[in-house]
Amino acid sequence: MILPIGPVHPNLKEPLRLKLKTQGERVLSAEIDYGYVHRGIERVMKGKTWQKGIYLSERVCGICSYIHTQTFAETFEKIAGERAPLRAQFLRVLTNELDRIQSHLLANSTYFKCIEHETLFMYMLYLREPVMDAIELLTGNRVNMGWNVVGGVKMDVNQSHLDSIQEIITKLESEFDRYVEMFDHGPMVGLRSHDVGKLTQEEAIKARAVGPIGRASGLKHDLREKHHTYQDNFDFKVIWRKDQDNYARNMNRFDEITESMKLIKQVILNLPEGDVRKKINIPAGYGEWRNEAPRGEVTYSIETNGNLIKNISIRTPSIMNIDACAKYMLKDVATVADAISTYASVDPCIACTERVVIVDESGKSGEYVYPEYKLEYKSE
Amino acid sequence: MLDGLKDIIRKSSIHVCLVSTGGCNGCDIEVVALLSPRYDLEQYGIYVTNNPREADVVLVTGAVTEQWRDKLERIFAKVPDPKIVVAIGNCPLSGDVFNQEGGSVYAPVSDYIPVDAEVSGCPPRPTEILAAILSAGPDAIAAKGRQKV
Amino acid sequence: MNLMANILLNVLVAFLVGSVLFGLQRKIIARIQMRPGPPIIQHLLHTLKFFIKETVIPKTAAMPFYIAITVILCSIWVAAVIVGPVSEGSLLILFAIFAIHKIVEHNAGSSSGSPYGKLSCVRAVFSAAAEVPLFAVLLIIYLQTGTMNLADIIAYQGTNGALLFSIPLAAMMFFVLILSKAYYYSPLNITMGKDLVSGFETEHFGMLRGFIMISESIAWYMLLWIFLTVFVGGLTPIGYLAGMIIITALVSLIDAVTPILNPNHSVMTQVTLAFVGIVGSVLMIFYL
Amino acid sequence: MDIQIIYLLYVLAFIIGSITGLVLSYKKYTEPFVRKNIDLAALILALIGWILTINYSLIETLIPYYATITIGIFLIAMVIGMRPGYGRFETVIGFAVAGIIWIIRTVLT
Amino acid sequence: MSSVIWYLYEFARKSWAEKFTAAKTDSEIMEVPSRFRDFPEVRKEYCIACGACTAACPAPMAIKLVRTSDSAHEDGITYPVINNRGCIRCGFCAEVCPTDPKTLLCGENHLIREEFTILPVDKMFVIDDYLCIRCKKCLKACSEVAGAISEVDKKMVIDQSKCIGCGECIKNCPVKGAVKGIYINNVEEQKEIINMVVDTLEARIEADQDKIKKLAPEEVYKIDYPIDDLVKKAREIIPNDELIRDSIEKITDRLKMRILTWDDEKCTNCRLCTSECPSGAITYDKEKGVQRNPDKCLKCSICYQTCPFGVAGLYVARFLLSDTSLKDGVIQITLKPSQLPIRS
Repeated sequence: MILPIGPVHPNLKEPLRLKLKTQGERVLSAEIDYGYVHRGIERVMKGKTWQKGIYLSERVCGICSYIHTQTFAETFEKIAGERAPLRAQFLRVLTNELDRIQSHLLANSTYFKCIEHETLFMYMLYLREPVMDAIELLTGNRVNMGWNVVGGVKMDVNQSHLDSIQEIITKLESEFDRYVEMFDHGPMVGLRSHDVGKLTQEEAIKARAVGPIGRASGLKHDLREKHHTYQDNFDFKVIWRKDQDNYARNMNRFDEITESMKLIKQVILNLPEGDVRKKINIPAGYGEWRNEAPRGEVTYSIETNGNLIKNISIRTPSIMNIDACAKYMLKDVATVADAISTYASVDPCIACTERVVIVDESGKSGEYVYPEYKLEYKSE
Repeated sequence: MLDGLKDIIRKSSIHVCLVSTGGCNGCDIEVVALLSPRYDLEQYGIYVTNNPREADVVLVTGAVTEQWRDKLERIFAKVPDPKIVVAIGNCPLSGDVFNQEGGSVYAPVSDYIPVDAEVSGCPPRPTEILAAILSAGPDAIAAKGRQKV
Repeated sequence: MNLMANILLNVLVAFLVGSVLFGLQRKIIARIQMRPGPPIIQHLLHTLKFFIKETVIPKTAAMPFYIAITVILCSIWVAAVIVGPVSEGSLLILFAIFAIHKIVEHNAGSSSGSPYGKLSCVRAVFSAAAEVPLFAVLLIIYLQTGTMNLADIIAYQGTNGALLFSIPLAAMMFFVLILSKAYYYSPLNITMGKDLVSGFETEHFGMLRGFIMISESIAWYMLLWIFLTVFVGGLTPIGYLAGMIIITALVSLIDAVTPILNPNHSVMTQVTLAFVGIVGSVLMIFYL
Repeated sequence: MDIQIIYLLYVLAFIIGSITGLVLSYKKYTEPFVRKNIDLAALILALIGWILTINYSLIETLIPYYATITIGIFLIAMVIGMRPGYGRFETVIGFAVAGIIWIIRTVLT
Repeated sequence: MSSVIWYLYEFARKSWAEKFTAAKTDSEIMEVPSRFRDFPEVRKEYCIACGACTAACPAPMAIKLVRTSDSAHEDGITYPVINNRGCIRCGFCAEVCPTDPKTLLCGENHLIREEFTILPVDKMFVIDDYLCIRCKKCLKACSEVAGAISEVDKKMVIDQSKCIGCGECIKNCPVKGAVKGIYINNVEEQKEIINMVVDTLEARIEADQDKIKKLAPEEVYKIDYPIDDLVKKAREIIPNDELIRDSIEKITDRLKMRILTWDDEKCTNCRLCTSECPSGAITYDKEKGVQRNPDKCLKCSICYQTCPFGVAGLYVARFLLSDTSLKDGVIQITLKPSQLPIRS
């Protein structure tokens, strides 16, 4: 029997069709239909000035909207061969980590909703709201922040903002561990999470899984390590695990939240004085930049004539992760319930995923995957 | 008298089906945030079940993409009467930034299904959604219920 | 007062109290989640609302069954009320009714033609193994009291003390059964998992859903009533109410702190508990 | 009167009272959040309701006890059934006052 | 069920118990932080109708400039109107608004300094009325973006104050060259480049005059000219590769260079041409016979059409800068005898 999940389904917050091939309760294989959210934003961006483009880029995805603007700005900075002022770089780290926290909390809450543990779902959202407050306080908006510009960030912060963010983070830190314990040690939650949806290291490499999904399968790969701001100024360690199942993916996200909180504290402690924005003259040229989004790595490649965006291509992490999910995790799963929770554990972001649709002559649409793309993994 | 009773029941018990027809999903997660303990949509008797078969309110978030053009109408047809449609965010209202040259969206939603209430913003804050739903939703659904005999 | 009026009265009370108890269940879960939660009468309002919604029969429905199943569901639980509070008849009939309820779940799932309903039907068949404890409970009660009649059981408890204390493992088995019938996020209620949208009632909506919800409310009231009657004994109405509220609160506490188990685990849990319950009870009856 | 009809009356009074309370409180408070102050009308209703329900024997000579309790439960339900977030303190205060009266009454007599 | 135990620790806490008994929605949910960017607030009286906000707005239908009708006493005022259904609350319009005090307010106005203010266009777009076929595709494309193109007296006209330089009109134009994007800055340098390119190409062709003269009427003569040479020369004028490439492309696209050859041997000194020549480039001298001064020549082809002996030869040179030719780094020059009829 083919069991269609979605596009409108209680456990999906974004439209997507998951076709589960089932035999009784056992899921044999899965197939994923994309295309419900494809809006062609890259084509909208073409021919616009970068000032407009940066607002469009954050509408690629609403959950990780921040990292898109940062990558967009940093691509342009790379084309210009300059960097934002140090204070701006620090503020970018601050916002990025706040965004990562809220995204991971949302991802885990979705997972808990899918295993129908509503209490933890609510607790995750309860933890998430203050973080959203912090983001709103800092940037002026909850979701699409409009905070980055090429050459820095828009607004400066003052001490009172930093104090309230510090307060929120301290409170979060004091409460956070308890809820992690509930997930970590709860036997019933464990029953649903341990050894479900395995993605081995080889499979992860084959499917090019990135982000927490790859890291939970033993791929120590975090682009923040290579980012100049993190490299020069911050001290953090890459979280990765070897257990490869749903539990590992969620735990990995929880641990990353802890790491992000440490980073935020470092930012607040070491925030340098100075300008938050500088004028950057952008020459014509082509540039590419990769950043670690909450879900993995996001790549922007932009060709510009100095002012207008001539060509832009965005590559987001979810496409590989969902692919890994459909190909490897959802093969021979014991029950439909587990299949859906496995899907949720991948933290799919459909709005991110639906980037390029190539329509061939027969009118069939398919997802375009960059064939020559290489990933650098450190496997240990 | 009977109408009054029906109104009361319709106003105080609302099932919601969230249909995301292609946006940046910022609005979707703001609706999810509405379920959080801070806002708690359920205390107003509004349950987000995402099952069109039992829904009273269809929350549409998103400019209509190619795939949704026929599916949106089909989902709307599945919802039993009386039903209302609330458009959340700018995407269903005007197509937002996607509705320009190059974008493949077919906004607004009102071209496909009748929209009863709208919340603008990109995305609107949860409180804005909440206030709009509470001020417009129950009355609209009660009025819809009276039209159909 | 004639019998008809008595039945009607009891059914009405069962429905209203059952609905309010479901509402209470949701409220307690919500409070555990640190949020205000819906009003207690919310479940009742939902039920009433479905009666004033449009009823459309989907094309895929297997027609006579699709509607008949709601009628059957309603009537078996009305029958349960008649056997239970009204006439205090045989326990055997009540358990038979519960077995029929399982069949109704199958048919409601499969008759709608929706894939979710079908899978829910598969799960209902799957979890039929968990009905073993039901008959074990019956047997244990018979072994302990020597009767199947509710009135006799009440009388037995009047003299010998509550069965809850003499055969606690049977009570536990029955409690697990109650738990699996809880409406909101019960760990064992796999047929209603949200991954199947609304389980076997996905395609039943409008009036039909209203009847299903009424039956479920009555079922909940009846299960609690049976538990209290069989294991605690004849109580005053206030006692029944207090008992029901306590059990509902307990169930909602458990619902709130557990995820839904996946079908395999759920069945295994129930079977394991049944095994422990049966062996333990038999040992207790014969060796204590 | 048959005892079961009386219980049905109580249940109905509770449910109708709850719905009335819900509707009235939605009319009175339209904001999505909860104000902190105690609602005087609700407090009076709760007081009367709890006192009537618990101390029905006070006026048993005038009105049959089931009518008193039905009215009492209806009033209690109106307060309990208010919008989530409202009516909590009123209920507690009403119950406390009625309990004190009951204790005084039983102790004195 | 056993996970209940793991929750007991949580439930034993005071803050949880408080939440359990007194869970409610606080009024704080309605509070917005001071930096929150709501929909922009418009203060009509300060507006100078510069259109910066409309040009800057990334959403297509969020902002519109409207003008109230004139009354008897004073002119109507122009001001922006925000459409809430389109506005994405990015605050960019408030950022670019140049008036002081600001016409548009949106949250905390960010750092707005002179150097960050936006000039969204560096290209000016004009419609070549001569080539325009009035298909109105540009109008359609533009009305969705900026609404800068309108139809005035049956001609398509771009309103430069509204144009945001997106280039949509060029993309949609079916006629090559009917819409032109012109770099606004460095106009003098651009002129120099054009002159330089044309001169060099002409010189190159005329160097081959002898071969050209021998061409049969239908024969085609081809020359490849290395592009690097031109670029190198152009870089001395202005070191902007983008602009240079753009200019060269435009020149080679549309340039139809007339090449006039002069075969003295065939001349019989009939002097028919001297009177016809409009610029006086052809003169007659008793000693030297008929003489042509190439510097004065307009290449109008009158002499070619007049001369019965075929002294003047007219050839048309076309230039091609295609992808393949770019790969070789050359401009392909194609020379053909003109098909103009000769008056008899």
